Amino acid sequence: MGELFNFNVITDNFTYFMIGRFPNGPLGGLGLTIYLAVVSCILSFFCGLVLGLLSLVRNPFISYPVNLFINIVRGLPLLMVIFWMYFLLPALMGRTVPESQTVIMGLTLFTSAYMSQIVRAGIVGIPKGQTEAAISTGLKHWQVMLYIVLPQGLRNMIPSFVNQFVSLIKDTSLAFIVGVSELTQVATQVNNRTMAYPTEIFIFIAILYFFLCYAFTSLSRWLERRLAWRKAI
Amino acid sequence: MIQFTGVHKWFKQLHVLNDINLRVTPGEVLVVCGPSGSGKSTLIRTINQLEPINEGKLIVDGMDLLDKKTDINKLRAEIGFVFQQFNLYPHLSVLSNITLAPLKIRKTPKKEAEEQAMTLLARVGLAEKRDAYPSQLSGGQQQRVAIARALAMKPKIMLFDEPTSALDPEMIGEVLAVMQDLAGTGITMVVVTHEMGFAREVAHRVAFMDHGVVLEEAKPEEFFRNPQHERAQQFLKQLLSPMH
Amino acid sequence: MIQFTGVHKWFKQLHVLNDINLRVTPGEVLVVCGPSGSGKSTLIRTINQLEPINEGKLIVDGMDLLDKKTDINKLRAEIGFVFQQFNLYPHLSVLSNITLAPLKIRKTPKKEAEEQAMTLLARVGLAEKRDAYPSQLSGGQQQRVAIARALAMKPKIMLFDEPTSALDPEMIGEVLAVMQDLAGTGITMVVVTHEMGFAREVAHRVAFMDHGVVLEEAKPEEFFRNPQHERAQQFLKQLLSPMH
Amino acid sequence: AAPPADTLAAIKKKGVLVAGVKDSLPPFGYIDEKSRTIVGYDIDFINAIAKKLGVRVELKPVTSASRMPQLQEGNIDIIAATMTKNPERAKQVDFSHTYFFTGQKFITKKGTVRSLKDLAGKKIGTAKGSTSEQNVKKSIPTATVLSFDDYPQAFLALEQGKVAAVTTDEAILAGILAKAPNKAQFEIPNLQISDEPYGLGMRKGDKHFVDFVNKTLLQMERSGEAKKIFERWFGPKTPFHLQRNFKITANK
Amino acid sequence: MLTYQFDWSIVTSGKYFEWLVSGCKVTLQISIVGIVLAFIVGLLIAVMRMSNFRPARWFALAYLEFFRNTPLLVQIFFWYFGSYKILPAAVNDWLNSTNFEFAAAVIALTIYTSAFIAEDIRSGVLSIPKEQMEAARSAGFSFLRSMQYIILPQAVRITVPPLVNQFLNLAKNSSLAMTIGVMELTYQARQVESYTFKGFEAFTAATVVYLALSSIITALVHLYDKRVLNPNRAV
Ligand SMILES: Nc1ncnc2c1ncn2[C@@H]1O[C@H](COP(=O)(O)OP(=O)(O)OP(=O)(O)O)[C@@H](O)[C@H]1O
Ligand SMILES: Nc1ncnc2c1ncn2[C@@H]1O[C@H](COP(=O)(O)OP(=O)(O)OP(=O)(O)O)[C@@H](O)[C@H]1O
Ligand SMILES: [Mg+2]
Ligand SMILES: [Mg+2]
Repeated sequence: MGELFNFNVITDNFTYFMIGRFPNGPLGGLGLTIYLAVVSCILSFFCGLVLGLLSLVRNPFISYPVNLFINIVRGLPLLMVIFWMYFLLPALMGRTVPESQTVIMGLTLFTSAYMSQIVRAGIVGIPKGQTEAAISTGLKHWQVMLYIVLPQGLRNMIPSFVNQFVSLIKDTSLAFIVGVSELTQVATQVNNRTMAYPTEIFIFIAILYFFLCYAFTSLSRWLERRLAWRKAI
Repeated sequence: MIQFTGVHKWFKQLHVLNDINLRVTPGEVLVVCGPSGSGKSTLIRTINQLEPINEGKLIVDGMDLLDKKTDINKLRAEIGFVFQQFNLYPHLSVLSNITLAPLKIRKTPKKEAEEQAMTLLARVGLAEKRDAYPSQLSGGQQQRVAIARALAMKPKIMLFDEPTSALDPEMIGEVLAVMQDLAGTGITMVVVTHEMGFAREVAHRVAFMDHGVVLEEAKPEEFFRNPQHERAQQFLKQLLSPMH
Repeated sequence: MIQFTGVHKWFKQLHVLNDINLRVTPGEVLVVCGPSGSGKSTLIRTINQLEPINEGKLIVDGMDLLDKKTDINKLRAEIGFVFQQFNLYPHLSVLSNITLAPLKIRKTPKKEAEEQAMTLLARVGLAEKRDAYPSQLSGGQQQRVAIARALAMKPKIMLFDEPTSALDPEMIGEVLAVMQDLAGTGITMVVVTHEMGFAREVAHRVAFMDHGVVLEEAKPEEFFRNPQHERAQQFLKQLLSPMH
Repeated sequence: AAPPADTLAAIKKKGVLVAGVKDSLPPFGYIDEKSRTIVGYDIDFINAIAKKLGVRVELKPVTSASRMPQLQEGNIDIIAATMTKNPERAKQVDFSHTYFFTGQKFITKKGTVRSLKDLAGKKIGTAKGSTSEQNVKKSIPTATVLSFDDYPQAFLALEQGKVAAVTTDEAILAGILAKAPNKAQFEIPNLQISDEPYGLGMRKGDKHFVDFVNKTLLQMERSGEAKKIFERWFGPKTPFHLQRNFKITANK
Repeated sequence: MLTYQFDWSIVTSGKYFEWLVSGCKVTLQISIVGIVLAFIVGLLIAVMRMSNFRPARWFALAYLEFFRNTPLLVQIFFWYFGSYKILPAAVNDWLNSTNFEFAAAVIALTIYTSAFIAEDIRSGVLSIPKEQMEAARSAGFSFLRSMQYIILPQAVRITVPPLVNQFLNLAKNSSLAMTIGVMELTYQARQVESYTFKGFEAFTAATVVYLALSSIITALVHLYDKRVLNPNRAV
């Protein structure tokens, strides 16, 4: 096996790992990974919020289909969801959809289902006494939700949201499958081109992912400690 | 002010309120007592319809609670409710806890609402805590803020559901003092409590419940000296001297 | 039986036990009282080393707790501990809650352990609950089972940490009755409690604590009639008449 | 999706030709390490067509599995991704004249394979959705075919001994071998299992566009430009040293 | 899409149906082997994480953090392609003579999932009120005995639902094995698509299978919740 490791392959292609073909071509590599994760995260936060609220609506004609949808998505591998988007999006939107958008939609759809569960748990976790106290002062239902339940619930949910974001960062690696040149794809490309340093390349990107995710995991833990309501006796 | 006529309520099979007939006149302080599970909380919660009733008639402040046309939110704004567990909003400061409902429901101007809130805080002895958060207060202080919050809507009726039973013995006194002070202002009050000292000194009338039935209604002096019902005798004996 | 000599304990900066000197003789019933946060629980928990002490000497049943050679598990088996929150094992039936320690530690044969357990259950008035699970019992019943569980190891000393303060008023009596009965058997008991009726009637001695210091030690009749320390006077006043 | 009925007009209108190409298959299409852009044999043909049309080129990396759906959904206008012409595919897309000709062979560790029998019962690597995968299943039914996302990955598996051979078109194999770090250990035995004419793929029934592309290809052959492109990527100055044993003609 | 001709027969019979069935089998195989291994490894790591022996605790912590914070796909590639340089030649030869694609997928899934399982087990144990430990110690039980008789029996009940959830995740994540040529369900669905261009039918079939799998597992958890986490028993 000769010289065991040769990390020149990393230094030689460093720019490519970081930003792909940018600015000569589209953004790729780590930059695209972060872009995909951030955009999907923002979108799925709002979708998840809406889904979560709808899933708690008393009217079964609304909550039942919403819950069914959430459960179906949660029952599927992300890979399947991405393949579905790949097929259905162009049909639904009546126009061509770039792969990176396909992946963003897939990640958003998938993650919204999980976000909705976080929202749900956050809302259900607010003690009944809070709602009762608010109702007793004469606040209407939507006011109770807006002024009392959501502010407390969202704050309680922040650590889970951050954790979900970490999952998203990891999940963007599946964009590889449909040929979006994010970090994993770029790594395989370099691996394919050089064909001699798979160990070096995969260790390198694993470490890249690790630092990125670990930073957010730590943030979530820190927030969890910071944001915990001190128990009201 | 409050008039129960043949009120019944069931939780599934459980008959929690059984033919309640009870009248509270304006300015009256009624203490409700009775053993655990007897339906006291349920009774008091029907008054602002936190629990709907199944049968009978319930008139509060001239409005029929079973009438579909009654605006329940408006009625609730006229009734202050103080819970056993305080239920202050942990994400709002003491001041905001008190001003939230006046601002959002009564549309009171902010300045006025805050002035009122400060008057109330002074009255419960917590003026200096205006910017504190609930978690920074002791239980007794939280409960006094909860009373101030209920009073901020200038209610005609105040309901208390065991307001001192989650408190350490040392803090009970401060909350009872505020309640006694309040009773002196002539507001209508219904209080569920085990504090027989309070009942004896402040209540105009005591109602004793067991198994969803109001077994006895009497002036406090009569009730304590000479309870009519056997169950009430037992209850008082246990409560006043836990040893024998 | 229990001997504290110059015992100190800190939690970080906080000096929770400050030069404790206390002696409990065999068969004695000591009640410890004092305001919230004064160190009562910590004191009683040092006796079976749920809290290790930082300084001083603590001899329990002839064994030095600071001595490395003391088998702390063996000592604990000789000391029954009853918690405020009962702490029954939720996954075990009432009977198994009681027999677990005798079976596993004393290696008592199963039949014998169960017979003993039934005797104890009968003594606390719960023989018919042998197969129930803790969550199916009321608070008072759970606490009585907890006492039976502690007694199952035939301890020489029983420690109680506010055994009635998590209970509804009606249930306090039944637990205190069991404890009074127990005191009659001549076992050594240390009881942290606010139940002054119990202290007056059952205790041989009362210790009053504040800020980690034992301020006063006296016979109950003396302590209640004429507390020496100002803090104790205040405390008793508040406790006995919460209204004024 | 709504792919345009007349692609030629649509391309002219939007001013850009979107081509699906391979991005890690030297020398057909791969990312140049220095410029970080896609270059190669396929790309040169696309550039020539775009130049003729007077439009810009946009290159989209595709895989063997994704190129057909991409075309059908209108994400790309043309496939220039080493696609073999075969009747089954011809039902789905229209092919141009053959612009590259090769045959499917194997790459193996030196001296391990003399005949197809030597591969019986072995693992053979190839790429998902390729014709190579389907051909080898027919010619060596006892072999286990492992499909990777791309050929270099399959070759890596060969290097690490995870498969006994990698099969695909000779031109590709030659390309892989040329780039391999330890090429001396490998060889391409003379075992051909199929002919592999490559065509550019376009949407079915898009006659204007197909005619235009074919016309352009024939012109390139006449002008010698096609030969020049071949020499640039496969000629003596390259590591491949392939002979150009075909010409672009109208009968294929 | 408007012109798309549905042809469900290809996924309900014939060659392509057989492909899908064999894909299901492989998915189930990976899942079952993975679940068993991941549980064992996860338990081991959880115990190490809670032990008093520092090197064990640190190893467990590093293991948890690293494998939970890197994408599974990268881990799969690493074990399949990247492990080659690290392992001795003899081991590589042996691995290559076996069904190493399958093994690499199982190894990656096991390690990835075990890190999550370990955390679930640990938080199950931590969720038992510390007073339970105190009560047990007060009765004279040692630390390990208290764990054995009091803490773990309670923790296991609480941990089962999140644990099953992880098992479900593992089953779903097994789809990533397709990237190294393991012919599981998603791989076969994709094969059917590229041979027949009938992606809609192929993916519908695979979707139904995945949903059935997760519905069954979820239903089992609900049953467990009702039966074992009966409100009359656990607090
Ligand atoms: N939401 C509910 N659903 C079903 N049963 C209920 C509900 N709320 C209360 N109950 C039952 O109704 C009965 C009366 O309850 P209630 O809370 O009114 O009693 P209480 O007199 O206030 O008791 P306590 O002194 O313990 O507060 C009890 O048996 C209780 O278990
Ligand atoms: N020089 C090369 N080096 C490495 N890989 C190449 C090279 N040339 C082409 N390839 C790859 O090999 C494949 C060519 O065979 P391909 O897989 O396209 O066969 P294919 O997809 O079945 O084509 P076809 O299926 O039409 O035969 C393409 O995927 C292409 O990306
Ligand atoms: Mg109540
Ligand atoms: Mg205490």
